[in-house]
Amino acid sequence: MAKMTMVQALNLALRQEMAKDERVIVLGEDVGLDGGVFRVTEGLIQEFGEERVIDTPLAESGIAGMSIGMAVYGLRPVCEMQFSGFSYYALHQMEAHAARLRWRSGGRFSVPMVLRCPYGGGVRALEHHSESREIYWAHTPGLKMVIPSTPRNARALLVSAIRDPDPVVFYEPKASYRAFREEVPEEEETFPLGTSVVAREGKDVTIITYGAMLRPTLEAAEQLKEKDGIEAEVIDLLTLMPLDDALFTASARKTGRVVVVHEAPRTYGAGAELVARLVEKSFLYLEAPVKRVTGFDIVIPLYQREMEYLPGVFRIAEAVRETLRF
Amino acid sequence: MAKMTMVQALNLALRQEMAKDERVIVLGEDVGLDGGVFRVTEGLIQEFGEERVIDTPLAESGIAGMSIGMAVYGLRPVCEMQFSGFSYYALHQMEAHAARLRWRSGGRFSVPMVLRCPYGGGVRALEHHSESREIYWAHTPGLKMVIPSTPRNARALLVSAIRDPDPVVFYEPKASYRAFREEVPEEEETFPLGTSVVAREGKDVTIITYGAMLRPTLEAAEQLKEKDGIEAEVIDLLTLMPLDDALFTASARKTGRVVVVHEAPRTYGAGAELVARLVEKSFLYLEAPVKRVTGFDIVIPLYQREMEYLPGVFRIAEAVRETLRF
Amino acid sequence: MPRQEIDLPHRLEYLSILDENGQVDTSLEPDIPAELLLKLHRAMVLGRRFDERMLTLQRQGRIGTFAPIKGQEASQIGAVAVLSSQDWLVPAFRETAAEIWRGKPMENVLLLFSGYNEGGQIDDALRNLPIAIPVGSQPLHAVGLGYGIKYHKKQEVVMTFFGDGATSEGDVHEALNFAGVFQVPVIFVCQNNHWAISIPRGKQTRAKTLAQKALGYGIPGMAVDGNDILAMVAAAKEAVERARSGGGPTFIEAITYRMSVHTTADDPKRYRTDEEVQEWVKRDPIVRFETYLGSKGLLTEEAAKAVDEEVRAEVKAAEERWAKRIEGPLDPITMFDGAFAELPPHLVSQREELKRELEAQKREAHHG
Amino acid sequence: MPRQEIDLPHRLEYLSILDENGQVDTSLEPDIPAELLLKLHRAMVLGRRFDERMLTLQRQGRIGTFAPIKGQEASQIGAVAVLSSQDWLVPAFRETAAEIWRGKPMENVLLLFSGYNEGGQIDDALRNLPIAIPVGSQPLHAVGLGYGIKYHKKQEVVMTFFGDGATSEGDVHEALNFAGVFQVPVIFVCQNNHWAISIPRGKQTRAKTLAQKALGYGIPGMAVDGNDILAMVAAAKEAVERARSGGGPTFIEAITYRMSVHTTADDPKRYRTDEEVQEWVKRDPIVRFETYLGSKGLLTEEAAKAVDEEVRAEVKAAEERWAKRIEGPLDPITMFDGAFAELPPHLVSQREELKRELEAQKREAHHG
Ligand SMILES: Cc1ncc(C[n+]2csc(CCOP(=O)(O)OP(=O)(O)O)c2C)c(N)n1
Ligand SMILES: Cc1ncc(C[n+]2csc(CCOP(=O)(O)OP(=O)(O)O)c2C)c(N)n1
Ligand SMILES: [Mg+2]
Ligand SMILES: [Mg+2]
Repeated sequence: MAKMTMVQALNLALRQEMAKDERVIVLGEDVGLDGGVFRVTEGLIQEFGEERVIDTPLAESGIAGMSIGMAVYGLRPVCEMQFSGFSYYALHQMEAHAARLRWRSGGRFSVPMVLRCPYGGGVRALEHHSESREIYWAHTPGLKMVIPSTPRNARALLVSAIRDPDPVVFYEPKASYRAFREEVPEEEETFPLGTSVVAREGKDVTIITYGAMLRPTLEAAEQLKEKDGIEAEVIDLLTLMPLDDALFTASARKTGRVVVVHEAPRTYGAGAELVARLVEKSFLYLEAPVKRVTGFDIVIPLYQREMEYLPGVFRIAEAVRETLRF
Repeated sequence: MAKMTMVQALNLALRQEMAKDERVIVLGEDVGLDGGVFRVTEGLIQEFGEERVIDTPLAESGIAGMSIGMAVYGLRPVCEMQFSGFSYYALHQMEAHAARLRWRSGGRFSVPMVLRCPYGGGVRALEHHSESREIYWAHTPGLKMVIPSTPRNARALLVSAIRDPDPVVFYEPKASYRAFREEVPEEEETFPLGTSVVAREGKDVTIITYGAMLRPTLEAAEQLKEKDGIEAEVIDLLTLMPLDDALFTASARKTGRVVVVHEAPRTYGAGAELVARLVEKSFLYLEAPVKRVTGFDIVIPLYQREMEYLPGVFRIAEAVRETLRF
Repeated sequence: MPRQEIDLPHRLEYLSILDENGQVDTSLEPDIPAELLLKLHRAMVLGRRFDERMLTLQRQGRIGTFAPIKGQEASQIGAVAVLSSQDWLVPAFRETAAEIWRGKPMENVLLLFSGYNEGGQIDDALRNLPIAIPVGSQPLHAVGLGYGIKYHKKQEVVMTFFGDGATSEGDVHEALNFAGVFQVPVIFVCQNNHWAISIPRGKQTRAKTLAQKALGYGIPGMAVDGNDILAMVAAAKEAVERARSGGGPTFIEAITYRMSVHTTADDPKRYRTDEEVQEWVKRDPIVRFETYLGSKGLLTEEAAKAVDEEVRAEVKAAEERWAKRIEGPLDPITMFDGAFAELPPHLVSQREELKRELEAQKREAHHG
Repeated sequence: MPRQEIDLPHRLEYLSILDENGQVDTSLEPDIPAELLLKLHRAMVLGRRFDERMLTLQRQGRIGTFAPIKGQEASQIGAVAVLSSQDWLVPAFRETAAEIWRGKPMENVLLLFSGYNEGGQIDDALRNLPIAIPVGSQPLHAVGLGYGIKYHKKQEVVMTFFGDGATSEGDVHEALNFAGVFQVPVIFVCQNNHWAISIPRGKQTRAKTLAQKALGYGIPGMAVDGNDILAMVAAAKEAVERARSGGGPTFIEAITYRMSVHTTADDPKRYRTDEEVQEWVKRDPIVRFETYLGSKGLLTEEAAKAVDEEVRAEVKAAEERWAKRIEGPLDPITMFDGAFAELPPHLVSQREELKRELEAQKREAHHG
């Protein structure tokens, strides 16, 4: 086991899957010699050649549309959108075709592709490089939507996404790309899509989150323990579609109080669905309104102010305290 | 006052606004001689000429992108996406530019455009002609999102959308295009964006809906009254962004029980946000879980089965009864 | 190096072999066996008759909206005729004749346009993608298939269709550019039928021809009389041979005409003159091909009549199979089929919801 | 009508006037007043110096990622030099020199790239759109502006910039096609700097030139030595005159080179050779222009030095203004500014939330 960053762990997943299955092909802008602007595909072109690591022209819809055709042919394309902020150029391809070809053809064709997108704020980037718009994908019938949070689960989830028989949109929290390391086993690991995990156990309140927000959430939980003696249970969703509502509703039944945390804009964000599921499945257990700690319903500002836009430890901890005070 | 279909009412709105303000320009695929495939723009080219009623090449991103430039120049483009199912081709233009130019330029430029899209099922159409994906737009910071439900409010809302200083996505429920008529005054009417209305008063339960679902909802309310003596209050949202949560939370406080109805897929749909707002603002008043009566999380089937996909009177009424039984 | 003219690498040609009077340019006449010529003829007639029948069924309210192919039989059949069954077809939505040639059962066409998802089902043996309604979105899939072929070093080729209107879409541009860069074995057949609903070809782009768009991608382009099946076969054959031998993609502009409505929801009287349509009636691809076959002694008037009757019988039989398929009660629950390889829990429970609702509705209908 | 060659309506030309040794083709030499020549020179030097300074500031961590322009000074300044202040500039993100020529204060550039939204603010007097980072998305806005100009029968023109990589995006295709159809007064300047991050021009498209893409839209295209400011001025002038007199759009491929990194986050050593860069160092647009100015007796070595010093002082002054602007404390609440003309209730309350949070945080920091 080696300590790895998420970038390295994702690279490991790609490398091993490519070695194991020659149908796996990586494509996108600058994924070849450059190794991807975040270096997730580093070294792959040297190991697997230009036919399997394809530097494409600059066209996101083209990349997604071509991947769809490749997948129909039996390949397993893993394509990279350089930033999620440019992935919407490909939404119509994914919505109209990747998500539907199995259904449309009566099962004759399928689209086992992965659309990888670095997403989210907190890395002092330019405009369009910090959005969190996972809902565009998670709300689209026929797509799966995965968001890992640590190097180890990122690696395992990417392997499972590649092997999944259906299209998976894979959002990578770039704020967590190199922020910390984790032991990642060299031997193969997978992780079932559609399964959430308890990232920290607790009994007083449940905090549900995913992606880059896991870290400030865990930090807030730690502070709450130390300063207030509050024991927060933290649920890491990992997959937004299909959503594992069994785990978080069980936790909510135990604690009776829930806070949801995401960096995407609040209105019509993922948090709303979590609240709706809680109300549907654990209504009588809820002792306080569910608080949503989220990005605001505005474009994320340029980097001097992005930390005030993004939910941070302070905002999360305060929301938990308020929820407990209710 | 004449009794009009929604198509005629929308046509009236365009005609009057164009006559009044020469900055208003209509553009899109087949909006000229053909009058639009639904005839919403019928007669406009004869009245206002080719310069103001522009038949564009077949390119949705092009139409939206060109409209953005026109709006920056000071025009008031009202562009038509032939079906909402093809509007996602233009999402990146709307997201990246229409929604941001005011903010990005420090107020120097603005994008007063309207993106009109016929949306929704129930008209026995081909694939891609029946979707409800209003969330793509409503979740996008910087856009307003309006969905009228009757000829009269459609006309008034379209006028207000055209005059709005910011970009408005205007979803037209095509199932209601010609399904019924309503008195629409010849003289100018506007309706403030961001304001919902009570479509039917009641005291036992609140049903929140919008667009084409208003009609089956009102019918269900009528049935509930007749068969069960249940008095349902029906709220018609009219605008999804910004969302008028004051009206429906007040109603919920009164009735204590809420059902939300929309035809879009359930998960991460508009209903989730309504539940979240209710929990945030009226938690202690809720006597039962909020039920969501929605389309399923799958692609809407071809027309033989679409009525079973779409929420109908039966499904809505049953959900209300269950909510009252809780 | 002052104002220097730039040499363009590809010539642009226009190909026509059989003119509108059925006269052939013998210097270009392709060497097609008589049997195949008759098969082409039959497929064109079948396409025409099936189209007419669908129009009737639509007017009777028995099927929904569809896009008639009348007038475009040669541009479709001529193109796909040169494909083998191992090759791939990536259609838009107005290639019914081509799809039938490639093995699609007519009853499936009827099923689809009468609103049954079952009509989209593709037989395992066929290498046809389902129709793609979002204009211009499918050529990219052809590029991806072509990449798969190249990657696996197969001899297959891909043929994709789209219209004159589609050339305006960004996706078609991206597909042509990718195809040029990756040199995939893809034949792009643009059926320029002069109209995109109400937008005439001249308002779609200022380019003199659509074929010249190929120059922007460094790939060979060609304009062909799309109502001339001999020219279509010749052009497609050249393109397929090039693709199969590693020579990469080709763009073919098939110049034809949409003689009927855009779809059955359309009223072309609003935007085009009857005179224009009449001009094209004179260029009917079937009429001129029958003249040619007659002049070659391959088709007598009676033989033509016989073909027509056979074909009508075939259409009728398909219609009967379709009618049988939709006889029983609908099972709405199947709407969940194919959403994913395996239905996730939330869809299992939504399916249950629907099941319960349908049963409750049945009970209610029964009782009250 | 057998295999007939199709006549293409536009010739494609390559224009070069001042070669890399500073030798001029006098037959093509544009008649530019000495004063303007010196102004152009000064703007190019300012562009270069400001770029260098930004690189230093970035390496010091004082500003964030940006896209250097080094090597592209002539293709930018030469193009915008022919615009009037009533004309419009629609930039991509690598036209800093052009923006400054068009009146953008350098301190705003620094503000933007140091992460302050304030840097995006455009002065009321300027007809420059803000930079557009999504590649290829902005030419469509130029088309819309052009339509507005035509509609209001103004004499203005629009010039939009994008890169070689951008030509692959569907949006650029749609923009060029719309421009052709609507004959709007738009000049499309494609700065072909040979790289789109790590993707060389040859992998971006198989077309021999980018200029030939214009043929697909029926609009005039031209390839120009983008490191030759005289050729750029001449080509842009021709295009602007055509546009202004109702002749519609032009596509100019400015062949230049990105001498520096893609952005400061990029490491070009991974994908290109130093030899290639050195080849282009020889073609430096400033060096050759200085040779030309020298040979015309317009610029002595001392004068060049003086320009350099003046320009450095200007950059320094801008930097000081910028430093002053960011001296005070940040007001994060301004992030809500400009979201809409009028802030809707939910944003008013979210702004309140943030206000309360910031105050609480301040209190906490104060107390413990
Ligand atoms: C992306 C998209 N936009 C709009 C439509 C609606 N529509 C269907 S067919 C059509 C015209 C297509 O014209 P063309 O490409 O020439 O094909 P043709 O119909 O002539 O075969 C339009 C606008 C669509 N299906 N997809
Ligand atoms: C739609 C989109 N995709 C990807 C990117 C990331 N990106 C920024 S610049 C660039 C390369 C642009 O190349 P080119 O158009 O040649 O312009 P240059 O950078 O050379 O000036 C890429 C891929 C982006 N900004 N927008
Ligand atoms: Mg057409
Ligand atoms: Mg470039």
